[in-house]
Amino acid sequence: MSKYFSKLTSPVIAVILGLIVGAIIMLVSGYDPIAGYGSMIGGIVGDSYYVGESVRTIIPYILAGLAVAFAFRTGLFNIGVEGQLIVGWLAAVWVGIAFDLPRIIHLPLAILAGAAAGALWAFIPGYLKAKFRVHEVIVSIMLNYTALYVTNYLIRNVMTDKLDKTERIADTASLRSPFFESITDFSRMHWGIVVAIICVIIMWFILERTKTGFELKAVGFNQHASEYAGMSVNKNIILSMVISGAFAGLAGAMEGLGTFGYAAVKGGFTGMGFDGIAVALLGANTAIGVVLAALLFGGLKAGALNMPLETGIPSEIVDIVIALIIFFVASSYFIRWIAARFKKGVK
Amino acid sequence: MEYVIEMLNIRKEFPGIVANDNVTLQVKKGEIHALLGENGAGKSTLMNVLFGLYQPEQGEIRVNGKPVKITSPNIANELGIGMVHQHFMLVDPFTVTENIILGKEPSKGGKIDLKEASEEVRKLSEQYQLRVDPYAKIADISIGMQQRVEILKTLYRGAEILIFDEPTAVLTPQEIKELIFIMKALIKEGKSIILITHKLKEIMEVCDRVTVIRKGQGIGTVNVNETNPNELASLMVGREVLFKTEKTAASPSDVVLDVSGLEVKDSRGVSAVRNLELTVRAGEIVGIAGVDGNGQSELIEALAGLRKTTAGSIKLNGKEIRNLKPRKITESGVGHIPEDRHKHGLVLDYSIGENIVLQTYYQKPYSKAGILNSKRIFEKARSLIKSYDVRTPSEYTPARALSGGNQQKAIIGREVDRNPDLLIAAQPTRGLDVGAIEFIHKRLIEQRDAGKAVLLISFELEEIMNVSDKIAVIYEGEIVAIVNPKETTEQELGLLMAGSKRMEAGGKQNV
Amino acid sequence: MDFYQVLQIIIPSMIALAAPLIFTSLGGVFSERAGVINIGLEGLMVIGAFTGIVFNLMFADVFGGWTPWLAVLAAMIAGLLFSVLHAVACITFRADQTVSGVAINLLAVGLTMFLVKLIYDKGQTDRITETFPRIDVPLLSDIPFIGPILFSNGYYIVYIAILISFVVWYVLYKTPFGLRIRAVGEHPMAADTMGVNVTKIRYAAVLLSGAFGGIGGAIYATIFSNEFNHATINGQGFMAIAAMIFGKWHPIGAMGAALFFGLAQSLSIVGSSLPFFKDIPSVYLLIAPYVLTIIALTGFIGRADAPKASGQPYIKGKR
Amino acid sequence: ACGNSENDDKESSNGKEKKDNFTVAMVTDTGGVDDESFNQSAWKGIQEFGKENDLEKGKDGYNYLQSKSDADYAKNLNTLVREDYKLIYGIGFLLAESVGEVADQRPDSQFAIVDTVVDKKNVASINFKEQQGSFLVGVIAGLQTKTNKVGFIGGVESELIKKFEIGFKAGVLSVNPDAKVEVKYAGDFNKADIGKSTAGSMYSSGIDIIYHAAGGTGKGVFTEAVEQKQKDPKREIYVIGVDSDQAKLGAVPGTDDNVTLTSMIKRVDVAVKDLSTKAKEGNFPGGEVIEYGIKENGVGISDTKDNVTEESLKAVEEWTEKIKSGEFVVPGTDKEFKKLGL
Ligand SMILES: Nc1ncnc2c1ncn2[C@@H]1O[C@H](COP(=O)(O)OP(=O)(O)OP(=O)(O)O)[C@@H](O)[C@H]1O
Ligand SMILES: Nc1ncnc2c1ncn2[C@@H]1O[C@H](COP(=O)(O)OP(=O)(O)OP(=O)(O)O)[C@@H](O)[C@H]1O
Ligand SMILES: [Mg+2]
Ligand SMILES: [Mg+2]
Repeated sequence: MSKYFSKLTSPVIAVILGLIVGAIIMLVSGYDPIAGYGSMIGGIVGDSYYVGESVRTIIPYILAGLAVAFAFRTGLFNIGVEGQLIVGWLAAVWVGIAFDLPRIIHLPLAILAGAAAGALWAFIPGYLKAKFRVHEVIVSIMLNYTALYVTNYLIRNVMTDKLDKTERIADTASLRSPFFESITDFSRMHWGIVVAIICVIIMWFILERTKTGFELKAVGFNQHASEYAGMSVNKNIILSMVISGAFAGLAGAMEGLGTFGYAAVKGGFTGMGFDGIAVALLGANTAIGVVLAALLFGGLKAGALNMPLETGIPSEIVDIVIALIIFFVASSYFIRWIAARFKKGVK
Repeated sequence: MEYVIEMLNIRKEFPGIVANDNVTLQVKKGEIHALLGENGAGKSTLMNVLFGLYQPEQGEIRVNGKPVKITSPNIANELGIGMVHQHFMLVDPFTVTENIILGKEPSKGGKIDLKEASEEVRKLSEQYQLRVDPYAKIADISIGMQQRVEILKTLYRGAEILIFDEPTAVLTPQEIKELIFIMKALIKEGKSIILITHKLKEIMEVCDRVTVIRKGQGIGTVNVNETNPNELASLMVGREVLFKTEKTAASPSDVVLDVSGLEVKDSRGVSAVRNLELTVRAGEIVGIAGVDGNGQSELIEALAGLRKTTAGSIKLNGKEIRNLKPRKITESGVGHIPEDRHKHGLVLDYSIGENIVLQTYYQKPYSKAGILNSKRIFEKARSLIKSYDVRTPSEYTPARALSGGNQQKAIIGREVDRNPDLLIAAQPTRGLDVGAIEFIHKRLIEQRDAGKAVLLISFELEEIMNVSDKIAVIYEGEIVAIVNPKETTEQELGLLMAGSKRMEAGGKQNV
Repeated sequence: MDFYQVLQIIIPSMIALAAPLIFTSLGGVFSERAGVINIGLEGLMVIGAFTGIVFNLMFADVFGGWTPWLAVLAAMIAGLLFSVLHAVACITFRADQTVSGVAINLLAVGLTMFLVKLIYDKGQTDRITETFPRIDVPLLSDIPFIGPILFSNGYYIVYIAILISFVVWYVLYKTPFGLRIRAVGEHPMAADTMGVNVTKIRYAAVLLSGAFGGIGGAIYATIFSNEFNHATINGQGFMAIAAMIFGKWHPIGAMGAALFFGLAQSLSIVGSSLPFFKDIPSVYLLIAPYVLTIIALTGFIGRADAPKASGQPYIKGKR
Repeated sequence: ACGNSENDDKESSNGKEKKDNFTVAMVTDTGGVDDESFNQSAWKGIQEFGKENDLEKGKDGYNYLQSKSDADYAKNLNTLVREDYKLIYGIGFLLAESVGEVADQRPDSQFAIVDTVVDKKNVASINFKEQQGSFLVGVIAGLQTKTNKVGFIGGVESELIKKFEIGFKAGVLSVNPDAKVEVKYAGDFNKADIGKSTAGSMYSSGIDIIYHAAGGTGKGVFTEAVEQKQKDPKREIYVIGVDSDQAKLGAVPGTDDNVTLTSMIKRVDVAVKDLSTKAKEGNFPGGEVIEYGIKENGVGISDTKDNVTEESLKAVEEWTEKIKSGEFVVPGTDKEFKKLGL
């Protein structure tokens, strides 16, 4: 009990501090922080529509966060989640359009295609790191751009005839749910939330309960000792990237099959991959932590849209608050230090 | 009497532990003063306090009779205190000179004056006969030379009091001899030395006085010429220690390991093991004696499958295992206590329990259908921790938090418990205190008596002589001689290891 | 178009595209050489771009032609100040350096866009009018053959970028300060025992990286976008990190890598009008810089090791 | 700025008993209402409509919501529906999908989309004949090029931008069959650096007039031209702006020069105001596609034409008449262009 409590204290304090500093910024800029936060909360849980939209926002954050966290846990920095997400999106949509199958086959196939594409895209930096010791960070940064341009090209020249977006996926491949729509007043909340939760469990299970996870983490901590213990360092590096990439690809598939139902030419990155880094780190790279962080992150982002309309406060204030929270979590040493001071003072 | 250093009633706490409790250390000018204690007794901590890395909670430090506050290594340097750390404090990609001048760089117009620096380094190294190449990169030079660089660093800063924290643990016998010579030269120049070592022989040889600490507490100071190793050992451990490991005669039977014509290249592609011939039988301990850098590391790595070999054969129980994957080799019955426990032996961020199954986690009962059974894993860990006397708060403690000796015990437990036909023990007691060494030697002999083949690699002649049933001397990647420990002397071995005398029959004969 | 003409088009644009990357990656070199990972370079560029543009808009009337230079100076100071956050978090409060860098990136975009909306009441600033003038470098541009390619139609600041990378090299490899920076990044405890103040050196290095990142951002905004909005700095900071790694954490290497990126990008832009490239689908040219980088890393640049202590907070006495 | 918004807030939240105004609102794409392009223009139209009908910004009058990413379109549209706006615009073809979807969900609300077609009963589609305006600036370029080489820089190749390209090409070649038109797509609407370098290479290769239809990327084209002009004031190079009068981007600091030749104007504001008025009067053209061309005053060239010669202006007038009368049909696709046989 107390163990969990202390694990939670510094993130909670960080969130509170972040919100306080955000309020100060609003005050200084001449806005009313109470109205601001009020409208933000309204935008998160104000009514069933907003709840549904908030849940929808959280889905890709969970998956992108898992992707980054999984790699981190095994000693790799997958900064390429963005690119993997983009190719996963496209692949899932492609399967969603190209086939005519019963739902029970079509939907899983489309989801798997997204995961496979993401995995394949992450395989490249994994393989190059394993074989040539090339830094995975640069390769995946480069592959982000490559993914962006290649998918744009494919959408425009292969999947369509110079159009900016693909046709809609077949209903049999859609994650959309009339049920969710009906209970949330036409929000776009979709079954992806179930996929995300399954992935959370998968990540936890792989890392904490399987021999594969044991190897992956060991290789991440100490390659020499892992090799000595008979593990294949190269295989595990690649496997780790592939699993991470599959999560990222799923994040894209959720967007393609759930939120949008199509893939469109992108003018730039979706940003979800980079936000995934923040989610993972905020969640201390654990499965459950990622869920909590995604809830916070996605909730704030969803709520932010409501602020300009209701109060005229630029929605960027929420980005500032999120950044500050991450700062404070990172500097938890600082929080502990303050807390220790405080305790001493009380005594 | 005039003391250059006085540490009076020092107390240093770490969260949950008192590392130094009321310890007093007084060093006279011009003496070599030994600091003795078990692993984790608090020696390094005390010295780090003296060097300004830690602040004591209590106690007083005086330098040349004057009370001082040493709040940083800088101040220690200014007071003429220099320290050669247990783990070298050298910047690998830097040259020798750069390492020495760091923090006190001679410069001209904002630019480091490398010429003057090198000149000064050369002068110092001549004065104290510390052979170094000022332009060599640290990564490229031997441990012995690295240590000389460490010493030069302190001298460059004008140190009058030098602290050596376990300087000999990493050195070959030759290098130890050199170091002792250097220390004596330093004393002649008027310096004072504090020496931490677990090797009582060294204390008897070079030191004037010894201060003993046990579990963080000062036990007292004795004059070396009024004591003997046995007394020192029991002062330190608090009980009698047997030095000569007791063992019965060996009864070797079938050949377990048969190496012939083995060729291995080192990381730079230079031939490190050449046409090596070696056999180890069940029920015997074969010790490999040799000066560091004669192909021992490459040989072990080749045997364990961590390094590819280019020619020859390695047979285990008659089956070829050359160039197999490490796991295949382990599974065919090889246990391996690696040379570098931090690099190869342990995943320091894993719990001690997880480390105990590092070789077997994928087998039943620890995992089934790819799923780990943590209950069985930690059960196993508990039982090994108990039977190998690994001192750890719990099986869930990260391996990183254990002392070197206890880490080593865990590794040995892990390897022996798998019941391998061949146990390779590389430097198994490096840096350990006499109690731990005794324990490990006993385990090795137990294995032998259980009919296993044991291959022991060590730079410590004493260990080789004591434990082995047969000694193979390695020189420049070849086994140049095989001798019976009962029929040889350290002198003869030393000559063999230096390559000056080869046995007529070469390395091929079997005793 | 003959080849010479092609060079005349490609090379100046390559150098111009490289300049912001050069500055920023040099900042990265400082920080990481001292053992502090700086993923936040992107954010520092954002701060630099914002400050450069806002300063330019505010003071163009006062300083006239000097405005862009002073704007870069202001951006340098802003980047330096902003990087204090990263320094305090990573060095004093032992934050995870990657996390802190990610926070820097988010914060920079959030804060600057918040301010833009506050100041200009819209999603981007006005456009600046005082930009860096195009110049032919006196004397050098008259050199036959290479003059028109290398020294014509460029910007002074771009040549300064290249010169600065040599200065940084000198500082890192020839001065006591540089020696200490590198020592702190490799083995902080060794440096500490030698009387080097690890904290001070790391602060200095991180602040320098902020200053350089700020300059990089300001140059980019002043030369290319002429205004500031949420997309002005869009991945250049990450490219600078790539250049730094590609250049093996070496100032000259980083500069070379930045020039390479510039060349590849310039080729992808100009390429489609060159005879040889004309028939290649544009997507190949677009991805060329990135794919070439990967191939180069795999093929001949090979492994490079990061400074050993980078990523780890230094805690006295901990091993 | 901040004080104002606070007031807005009070007014809008106090006015709970919603008056029976005809309220309109729009959802921008990620560009925002100050993108110096169609979002801005649309917002201008809505503001003008508001002024004419005594509406105020806020829940009882007119408003806009900015999207931060593609995912926000549907949510923003939905939010506006929930706030009971009578007419809701989706600005830009990027919103087509979302407008269609929300229109299905909310059959009682009225929507409009700009720049594309959404075939739904309660959606009116506003389209422009950009090729016509582009043709006119093409005529000017064709007549005024000294090198007989002109350039076109598009943002991302698509049906829409193709209309600009084809119209421009047709215009140039109609008056100057010897001229060469070099076409390049930046692959992005938001990369000023690519625009700048592309323009740089075009000017170096002898092109002297560039028409851009590339949004933010196009701003880089202006930057390059201005810098070249600054360095060498004698150089005759020009840019043709797009969507709105972009002359202020082309001013060369410290001189009276301007590198803007003219701009192709697309009157999104006119169209938006027009449609809002129709809807208010109860004539909402749901399910219809309304095309705005030269005739409808929906496209044309900018008022700033200091750099345009008399001769060109006359030619423009002539062609305008021909197009208005239907005597000449400007091509908008590759196919139509080929048919023209230029
Ligand atoms: N940084 C630290 N943090 C917490 N505890 C520490 C730290 N350093 C040492 N200790 C504790 O202090 C005790 C003394 O450690 P110290 O390193 O001084 O032992 P030592 O005598 O040098 O051992 P060895 O012979 O193995 O080198 C240890 O038992 C350990 O628990
Ligand atoms: N950072 C630390 N945190 C906690 N305990 C520490 C730390 N560093 C050292 N210790 C403790 O210090 C004690 C002695 O450490 P030390 O590393 O000197 O052991 P050792 O036996 O000399 O190992 P080595 O093989 O490295 O020489 C150990 O008991 C260990 O628990
Ligand atoms: Mg010690
Ligand atoms: Mg030790």
